[in-house]
Amino acid sequence: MSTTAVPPKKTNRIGLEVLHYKGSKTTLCAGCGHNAVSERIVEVFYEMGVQPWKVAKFSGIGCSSKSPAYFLNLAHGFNSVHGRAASVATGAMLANRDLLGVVVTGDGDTASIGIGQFVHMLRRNLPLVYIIEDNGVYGLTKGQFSATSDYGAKSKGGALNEMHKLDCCLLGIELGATLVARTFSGDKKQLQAILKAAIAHKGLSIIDVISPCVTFNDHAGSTMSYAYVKEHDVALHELDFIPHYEDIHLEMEEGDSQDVTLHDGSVLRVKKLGRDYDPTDKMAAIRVLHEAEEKQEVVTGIFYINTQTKDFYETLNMTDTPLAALPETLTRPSQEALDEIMEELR
Amino acid sequence: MSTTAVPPKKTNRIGLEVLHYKGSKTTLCAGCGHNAVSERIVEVFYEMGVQPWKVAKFSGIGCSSKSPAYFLNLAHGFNSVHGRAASVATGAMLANRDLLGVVVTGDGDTASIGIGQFVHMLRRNLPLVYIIEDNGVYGLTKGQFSATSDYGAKSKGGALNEMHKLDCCLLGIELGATLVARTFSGDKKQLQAILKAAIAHKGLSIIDVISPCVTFNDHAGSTMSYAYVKEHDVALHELDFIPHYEDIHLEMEEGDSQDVTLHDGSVLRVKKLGRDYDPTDKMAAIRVLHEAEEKQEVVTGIFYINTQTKDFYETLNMTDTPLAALPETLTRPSQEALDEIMEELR
Amino acid sequence: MSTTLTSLAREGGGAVPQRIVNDFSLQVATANGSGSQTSNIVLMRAIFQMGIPVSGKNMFPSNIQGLPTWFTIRASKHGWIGRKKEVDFLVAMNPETARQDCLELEPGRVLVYDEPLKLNELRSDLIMVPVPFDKLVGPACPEPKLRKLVKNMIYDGVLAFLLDIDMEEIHKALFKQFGPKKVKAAELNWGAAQAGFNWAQENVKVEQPYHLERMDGNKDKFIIDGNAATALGCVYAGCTFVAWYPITPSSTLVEQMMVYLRRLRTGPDGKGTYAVVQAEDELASIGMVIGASWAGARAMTATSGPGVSLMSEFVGLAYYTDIPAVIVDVQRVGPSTGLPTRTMQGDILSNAVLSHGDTRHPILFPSGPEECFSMAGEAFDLAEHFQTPVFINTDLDLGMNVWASDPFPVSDQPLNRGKVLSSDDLERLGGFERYRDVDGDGVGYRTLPGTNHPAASYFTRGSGHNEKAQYSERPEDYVNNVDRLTRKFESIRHAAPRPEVNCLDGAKIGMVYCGTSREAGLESQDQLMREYNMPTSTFRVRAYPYPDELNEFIDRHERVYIVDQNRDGQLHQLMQLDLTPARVAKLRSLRYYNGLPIDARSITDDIRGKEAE
Amino acid sequence: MSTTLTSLAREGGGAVPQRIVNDFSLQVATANGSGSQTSNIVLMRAIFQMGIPVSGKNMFPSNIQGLPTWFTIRASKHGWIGRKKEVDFLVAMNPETARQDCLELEPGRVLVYDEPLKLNELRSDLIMVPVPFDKLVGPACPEPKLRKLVKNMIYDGVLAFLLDIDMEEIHKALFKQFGPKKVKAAELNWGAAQAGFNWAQENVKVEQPYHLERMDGNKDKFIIDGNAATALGCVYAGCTFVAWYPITPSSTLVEQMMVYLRRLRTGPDGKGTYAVVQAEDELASIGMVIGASWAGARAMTATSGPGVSLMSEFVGLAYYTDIPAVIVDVQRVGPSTGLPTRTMQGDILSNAVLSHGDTRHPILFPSGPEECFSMAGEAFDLAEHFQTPVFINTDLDLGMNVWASDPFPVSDQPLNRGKVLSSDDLERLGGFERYRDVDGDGVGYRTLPGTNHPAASYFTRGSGHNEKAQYSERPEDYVNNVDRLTRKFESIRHAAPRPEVNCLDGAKIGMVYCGTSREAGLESQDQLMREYNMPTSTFRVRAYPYPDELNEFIDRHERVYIVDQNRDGQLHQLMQLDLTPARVAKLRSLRYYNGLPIDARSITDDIRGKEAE
Ligand SMILES: Cc1ncc(C[n+]2csc(CCOP(=O)(O)OP(=O)(O)O)c2C)c(N)n1
Ligand SMILES: Cc1ncc(C[n+]2csc(CCOP(=O)(O)OP(=O)(O)O)c2C)c(N)n1
Ligand code: SF4
Ligand code: SF4
Ligand SMILES: [Mg+2]
Ligand SMILES: [Mg+2]
Repeated sequence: MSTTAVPPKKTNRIGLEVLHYKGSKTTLCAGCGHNAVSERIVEVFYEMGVQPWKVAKFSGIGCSSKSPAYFLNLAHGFNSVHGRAASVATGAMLANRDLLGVVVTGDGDTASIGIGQFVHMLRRNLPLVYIIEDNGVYGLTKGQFSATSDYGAKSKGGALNEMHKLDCCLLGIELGATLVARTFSGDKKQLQAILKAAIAHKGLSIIDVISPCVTFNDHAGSTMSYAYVKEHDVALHELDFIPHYEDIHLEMEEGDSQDVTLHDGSVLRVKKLGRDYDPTDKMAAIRVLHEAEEKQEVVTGIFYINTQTKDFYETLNMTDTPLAALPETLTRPSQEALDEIMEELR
Repeated sequence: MSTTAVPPKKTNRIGLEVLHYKGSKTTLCAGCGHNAVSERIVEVFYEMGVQPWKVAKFSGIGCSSKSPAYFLNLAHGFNSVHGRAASVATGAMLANRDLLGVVVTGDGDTASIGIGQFVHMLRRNLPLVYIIEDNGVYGLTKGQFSATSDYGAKSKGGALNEMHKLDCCLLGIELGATLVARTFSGDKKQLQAILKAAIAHKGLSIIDVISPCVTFNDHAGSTMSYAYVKEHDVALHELDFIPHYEDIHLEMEEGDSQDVTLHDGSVLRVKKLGRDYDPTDKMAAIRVLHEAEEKQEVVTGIFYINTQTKDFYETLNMTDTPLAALPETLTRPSQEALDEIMEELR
Repeated sequence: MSTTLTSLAREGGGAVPQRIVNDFSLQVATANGSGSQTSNIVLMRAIFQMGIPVSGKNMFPSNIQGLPTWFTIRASKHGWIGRKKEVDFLVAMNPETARQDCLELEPGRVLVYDEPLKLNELRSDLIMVPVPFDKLVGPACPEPKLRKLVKNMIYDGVLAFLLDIDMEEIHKALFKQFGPKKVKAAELNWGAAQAGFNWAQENVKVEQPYHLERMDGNKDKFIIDGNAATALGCVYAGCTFVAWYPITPSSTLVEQMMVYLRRLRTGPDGKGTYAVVQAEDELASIGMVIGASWAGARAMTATSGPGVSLMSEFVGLAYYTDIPAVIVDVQRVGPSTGLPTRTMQGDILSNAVLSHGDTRHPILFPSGPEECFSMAGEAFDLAEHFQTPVFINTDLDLGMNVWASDPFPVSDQPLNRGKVLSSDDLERLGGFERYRDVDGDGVGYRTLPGTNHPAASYFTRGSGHNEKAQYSERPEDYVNNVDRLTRKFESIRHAAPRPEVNCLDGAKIGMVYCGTSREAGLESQDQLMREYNMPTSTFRVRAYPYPDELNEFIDRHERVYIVDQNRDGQLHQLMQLDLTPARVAKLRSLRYYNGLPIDARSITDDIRGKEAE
Repeated sequence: MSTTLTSLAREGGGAVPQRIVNDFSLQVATANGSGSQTSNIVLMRAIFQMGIPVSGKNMFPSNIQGLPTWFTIRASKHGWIGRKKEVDFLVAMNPETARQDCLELEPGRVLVYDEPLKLNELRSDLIMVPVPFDKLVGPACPEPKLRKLVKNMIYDGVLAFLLDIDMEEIHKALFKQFGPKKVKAAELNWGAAQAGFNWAQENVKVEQPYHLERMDGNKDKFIIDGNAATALGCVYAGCTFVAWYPITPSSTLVEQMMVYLRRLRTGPDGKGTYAVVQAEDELASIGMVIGASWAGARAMTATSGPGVSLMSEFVGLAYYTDIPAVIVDVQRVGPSTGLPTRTMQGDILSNAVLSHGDTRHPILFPSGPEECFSMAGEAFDLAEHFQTPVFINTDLDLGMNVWASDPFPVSDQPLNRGKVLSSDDLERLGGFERYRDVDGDGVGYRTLPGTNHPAASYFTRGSGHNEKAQYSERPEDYVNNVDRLTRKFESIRHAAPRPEVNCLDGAKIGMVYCGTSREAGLESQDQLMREYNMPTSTFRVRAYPYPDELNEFIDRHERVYIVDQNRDGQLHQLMQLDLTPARVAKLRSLRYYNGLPIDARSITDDIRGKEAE
């Protein structure tokens, strides 16, 4: 026992410190919900022992879309154009299927200008963790309503929103995402569990994080303020994530919990809270969202999970090697093959 | 009684002949479903006695989008860019709220490139008859799958569609359209009734007309061929349209029919066919579409109608006079008002 | 070793500074979202109220809170209101940039700073005024949460003392800024300003050269930002339809327009004589504008470069189909995740040729708020008369900064709604051919949907039509139609706003620029004359296609410098396309593209340098 | 009054026609979707098999069925395969256009027509061959439903007789066209062709001048359309990622590429070494391409003008962030609902400056299938080496028409994947700075996501960064970065494909063109020399930025004609931006923009005319 030794640094299962998962200093407002999301990402990737350089980060434009700079500096990041992170991420993930892709975007980015790409991304089930930092406003352009603002919400300047909200989770469920969740940037535990499940899920995960904008949408009259969300947040269930590498014997808890085994062998344990809810039942998920809207509740949890559907790599019948890593020998056919084709055309 | 008089020409209630509702000669393929839709439009506008010059026709690009040239030559028409008829129509209708707007577009136009504008149009409830001539392919570019092609459908060349279908009716119901229907270009009576209801409805009507492409999607293996649709078509109900100007005394038919009064006083009578179905119930509409997909049925009829929601003119609090018709005196404020503003800024 | 107010001794500086009156630039360095914008505007307004020509330019970051911001106020008795390259007087409030800001000052300049920053340790050749802001803010603002915001008002008081601004004017400006609804906040801030003034009066003993004296340079003027001016111009142009999507630096244009519309264009029924739609993106907003224009509304959108790029396909369609549209492009630095809060004239060339195929679009270039107002009207008239999309290219400098403006005149001309046939006209004429060039100006007659006449309707589609708007793929019809569009563009050349020309006697050289380069250009003209005895004529292009007068101007001079606020010399490049090679041979391109508003000194130095070559 | 085969007398024509061998153009006028495409290709292929240089150009409408279509086959012993302006031999099958087509023929030309059209009533100065197609088709095709399709094959037989095409060659071409899977259909058609031949042999007595004779002009050649050639080029360039959205005339490029990919790029595991995604629109397809390139795939898209317009914002981002992309623009006539089935070089200028802000993009201009193939490889190498979007501008004429092509050579050079650092490189270097111009060519080093090294990562964002790819809004960093991009563009100028130059002795004038103008240009060069004794040099630009050789070329000649297939002279306009005014002064712009492929005669006449001025 040497007395001079510095205390050993805390590391995760691949020997990295939490420091290795950090990003640059945030330039977002103090108290912005988005910062909390970045913090959770740092923690979760650290805890899961993900190799940071295997991660690729994508975003569009907005305060939320700046977030990728504030976590995982050791991962490549791409701050693209407004509303089009989905296509950029799709291309990158197809170029290198070994990457773990994380998109962080905003409600304006996704549900307004980006809704076309969002809808079509949903149909592909490409493995990707797609996080919407949802504050019901355009933060970076200073507080206009977005498409996820609730009907009847008031802007900071007092204007009334007369458009009905577009629910990204509902679209996600209807159109083909295979893990769809809503949570709150202030709910550390739930957000962590959902992020972990999404990392373990080999398919498209949509995580709509209500992430208040303290500068433009945290006033009375807002339905996306910290106060409002805290008051109206109703958890659908309690979520536990049991990672595959932790050799824990899973006892079925009778009746009031359901286990979903994820692609990497991890288990998502869904514990009943008040109501019976089976997150693998699509119609149930749709119903719960409609009811929540009627009751003006912010229901959170994993609405829907489906581990059975083909992912996009399978649909495209792509080779296992990342396209970006294929050697010339495999990507350039022979002169003979060309001669044959030309001969056919003679 | 003169014996030399030519027989009086058949005219409608505003004294016009059916000729006045015709368009140019079609350049679409013989047998194309789209031609049948144009014919129904001619008939219905004639029968309803709509003033043709009060109509404005809009489209994107595609075989379907050529259709507006083939009906109502006396109406202005606008063949715009691919996928963006929704925005053009929105602008035009806001410029002149007295117009009756008809959009005719394709599944590629609406559900692929145009899905963003479609989604956001749905949220506005601007009075507009939006017709999708849905054939599950890109006709004009020669037969690629579109986003409404069914999973498992085969192309003419034998390729398998591995993407899940995007259901425009489902989106319409979820996102705010106030009349949502599906029908078949070959079902003359149902298509007519739905078109009439849409004309009478002061809100956004989405009519998804399965309209087979004889050239590229009418083969065995297609789920949009005439044969397939005829075989799988299940009518949700029988529809009768009773126009407001026909002074018919409406007797309630007990139990198996439901009357919906439309904005202009016309009545849509929905007669039960086998199942109980209330077209004003949103969740029921969603359920029926999900079930239809599971059962691989082509359910047709008016899924949803809502005559209570504000239309976009009301939401915007626009003056009753069409903006295009406002005189200068109403659109140019005074020098005095300007002086006052400048003084405030001094 | 440092020069502070307590030491009073000025080392390294040399002679006692000469008194410089109404001719200097003052920069305040703070952090974004700290409320400094209010103090800065109050300061600028107070100087304005003293009758001194003044300008204020905000250099802010692309975030909402916490990143460095610089606000520059320039007072100029000569009326030069472009950016001054050098900073004469710095107020350093931001710990993040204070050292760098301090080091960049020229010797002998004045530095007011937050005392704990200890900038006195850095240099001894400046006139330094450390201010204990944190000590002063406590008594001035009992509520700790508000102190961060109020703190900045203290420097207004300090500066009032140092620069000889009448505190009355600060008071007036401050209450004006807060408005009648926020009197409480105004009073709190007024207390802070007074605290600053009083502290300075008691403690500042240093002499510094920069002073302000009342003059009469702002008669009839008022203060407004370019976006508000454009917004008012559109309201007064009878615009009835706006579709937009928020984007810096154009958002405030539409936001202010909505306020003015509500105020000026609400009818007795409480309903608006307009519609404003926040669309889902720029593709939708231009689509709506085109639809609305087609149906007869005066329709516009406002955006910036990324939005214009997205509008590309639609604008091409409007060009080919003869549909009016007014597009305000408040230009910023490219590309999309570029520098959205920096200024540039970077979209001139791409706007002029926007969209695939053969296209060409007119652009208006306002140089200040008056022209933002008047050109809005001209743009609508041109768009409707010539049935074509018209760009108004302003920039961030003009749009988002406040300017002292001369009064806006409401035009007494009726609106030019263009060649629109009514049902009566149709009755009289018996019909019409949509794309026939009846008048030889390349512009056909149109009808609006809803026109109650059987001959009114026509079908709008790209280029596949003949003169009667009937479907046609005939090669001759295509050529015929696009040749008409070429003629139309020539007609626009003669109808677009005329240039501002200022030819000096004996000038061998000239300078051509557009938009916000005006202020720097005129000041540089003055510098070249005064400092180097180089008479230089100036020519401000106010529209593209360029006027014929440009040819005469070039012919009159030996060399002509084209001043561009972009890397590629876009204004110049469009001239290369337009002018004879002989004239092009006389042009020299000068380009400024670091994202800051252009300044006169840089132009002067560059012209001097090139002329000496 | 009419000249038919029965009358035999040729009135109004004059002398017995001279025999014209292997030098005429033949046009077949039918309706779209009538199956005539097969007959036309078979005809062309049979001529090709006879060793006669031949080209086929399809002028088709923008619909699927029923509108008029014209297919022109030109046989030229001199190897001129551009469009010939005059039609020598017309086959009129389409009642809708027959009268007009007939009236447009020059006197003395040959007209084969469907007998019921009674074209003999129209003119008497043509050599007319009425054919009773409907009578012939019955026996040839018992199945009434198929008759419409088979009817067209009859004219192949008639023409074989008239033109002296060996029926063996028709047989061979026909079975090739139908392929081994459709032998039945081929046999049916073969019957029809024979019926036509036999009928003609028995009934046609008229003499006509146009004849074909075997020669040896197609050694090693094969027939392919430009889109297939580009597709093969991309497959052989090791392209691994394609995202696209269908649009005429580019769809067949990707569709054929998918076929070739499946054939040539399926691994032993049955899985593809590529991904092709049909995206929801062009914004998505370019976004995917940029994402894939960024992550290290060789990625491309193919589209036409409207698609490029939609890609505008994204392409600007890729320019500023140094991301490769290959974009094939198969150009067509603008705008979006324009003439999608007509050809044009209409996107040159807008592609070169695509996107807001200061941008500039390289463009390659293939002139035939060989170059479609080879330039695909060059485009990927340029894009990856210079980390920038590269356009390949072909056009409808090249992309959708079939051409006789020389063999494609597979490059023996390794792919140029550009400056990509591996984890080993990083280990050795200890790190890297993404945007540092280490080599002075304006191109930095990059890493790919997934590179297993702690120093590998960097953050990609527009222009708000310094050399280390760290966030920066500093004016100097912006300027530094965009100046590097300017340098990069200059580097590309020297690395891009070199021009094809053909200087004639004593030539005082020159001609410059690009892409598909080549064939007309060379033929015109020949015409000017032979017919007018005007030696004219030619210079084919193969890439933008233009090569330095262009300067020399201009210097060598007194006047240089720039030949453009667009209204505004876009190739010329880019020269105006690039070249010295003295050189620009020597340029004369010639523009052809009626949507048809350019022809030599028009150029010759125009140059003659201008030279005579
Ligand atoms: C094409 C284009 N249009 C508009 C913008 C301006 N813009 C930047 S961010 C933004 C909205 C961001 O809202 P959201 O995605 O909700 O992010 P938040 O800032 O609220 O986190 C807009 C409109 C842009 N950058 N590009
Ligand atoms: C921007 C753009 N991209 C692509 C096209 C090509 N294009 C024309 S029509 C069409 C698809 C039409 O399909 P759909 O809307 O289903 O109409 P249909 O022909 O089947 O009736 C496409 C892809 C285009 N015109 N513009
Ligand atoms: S403006 Fe709103 S969204 Fe943006 S950083 Fe600040 S709090 Fe967050
Ligand atoms: S191709 Fe298909 S969609 Fe187009 S006109 Fe023909 S049948 Fe109709
Ligand atoms: Mg937001
Ligand atoms: Mg379709």
